[in-house]
Amino acid sequence: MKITVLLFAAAREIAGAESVELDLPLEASVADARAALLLSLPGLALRTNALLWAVNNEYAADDRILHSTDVVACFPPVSGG
Amino acid sequence: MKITVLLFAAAREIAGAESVELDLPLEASVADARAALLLSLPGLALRTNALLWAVNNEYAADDRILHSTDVVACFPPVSGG
Amino acid sequence: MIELTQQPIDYSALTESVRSHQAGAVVLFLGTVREFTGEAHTAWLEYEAYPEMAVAALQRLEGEVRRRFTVTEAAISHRYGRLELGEIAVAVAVSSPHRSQAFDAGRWLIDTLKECVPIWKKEHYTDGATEWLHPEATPGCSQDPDSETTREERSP
Amino acid sequence: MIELTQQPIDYSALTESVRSHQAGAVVLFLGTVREFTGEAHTAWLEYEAYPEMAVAALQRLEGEVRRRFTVTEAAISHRYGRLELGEIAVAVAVSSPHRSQAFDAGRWLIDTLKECVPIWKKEHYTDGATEWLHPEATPGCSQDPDSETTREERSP
Repeated sequence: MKITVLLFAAAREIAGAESVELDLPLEASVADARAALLLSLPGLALRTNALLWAVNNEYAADDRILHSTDVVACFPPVSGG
Repeated sequence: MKITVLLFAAAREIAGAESVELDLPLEASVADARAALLLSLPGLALRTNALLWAVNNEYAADDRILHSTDVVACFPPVSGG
Repeated sequence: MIELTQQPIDYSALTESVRSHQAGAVVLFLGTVREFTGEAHTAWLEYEAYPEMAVAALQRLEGEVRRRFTVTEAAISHRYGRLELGEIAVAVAVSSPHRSQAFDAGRWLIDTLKECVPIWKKEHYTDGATEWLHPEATPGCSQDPDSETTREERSP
Repeated sequence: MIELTQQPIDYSALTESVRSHQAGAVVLFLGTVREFTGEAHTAWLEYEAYPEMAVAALQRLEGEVRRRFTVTEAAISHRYGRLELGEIAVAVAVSSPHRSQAFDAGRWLIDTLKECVPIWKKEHYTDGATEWLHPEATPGCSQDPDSETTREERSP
């Protein structure tokens, strides 16, 4: 399935794009998406541990299973306020 | 010496006056003023322990010696804010 | 900036007076007239002040908060006279480089103001009763002119 | 009241929105653009938001602060885009019957907002350098969708 991952802040700048499209197997997890993203954008590797994931506007853990209709985002720790 | 004691809040209302004049010996202390005030206004007796004293715009302890030029005030615990 | 006034408090002006490029945090506290305290139903409040001493006490607080906390600017305004429900009786504003100090300084200012500044509140209830509010005497402010400083030096 | 905006924040309107006859205390916090952080000299800041998720997170915070504290009203406004020195990036206002809860709720709101709401700050320094500020990941907000609630239930 195709999953579009929205990118923000330094992740967006490193990728040079506001989103990236991943081709993932059915029932792929956030961890699978993370691995596919790093293959596609090795420049993000230095931030592997720090990158956070959100699915449908909520933070998501590595074992969260993705569906093709999910809105998925990946970004560094937040620094608002 | 004559000492005018300014009164505030419940102390003023009980006294029915904004100030009271006390006739005190030279070198009288705040404790002496307190005793003289209670003789002059027994209605304040119920509040004896609670009444606070100030001399020249600062809180004053019982052993503070009064001078005829001091500005003396007596009032209940504060409740602003 | 210190103010003791019978007019409504302009908290935006107070807040603007503490904003600074050196500060990343501003904390404003407003004390307002509450309608209910338990079962008691307040109609309006009357604040009485000992103005000369109250102004001196507010000035001392403004200096002391700068010594105790990393404060960029501090400002206090207290109103007296008759206040209706919802009106602002007191406003305290502080700015600081970081938010933790701004919160701590603002809280210390209002707590200490309520203990030390000679202003008294008289409740006028909806049933016509009235009551002066007099908390227990606080030894820190009342026993002698140096005790406030002494107590503060002992605090963590 | 929740707001995510590219316009200057009107903190007086935010404060008015939380005032109430049921509340005796209002606490307002402003986060403003500070010029110096140690030796670093900021020229201006750029805030980037993930708007849909940020609004959802702010709404959740507004509900959560009412559950955790005795809060009468709460309001949050966060700005994004380019901000100049001294401008307000975030404003948080809470009202409560008593001041202790107002301070605690205001502090919890801004602390939790800074941990959880997907907004990022990019420093533009006077020497032309730029830097995204990324604190360490905070497990409470980031590990799974239920962890925020879990952590809060464990807190005192």
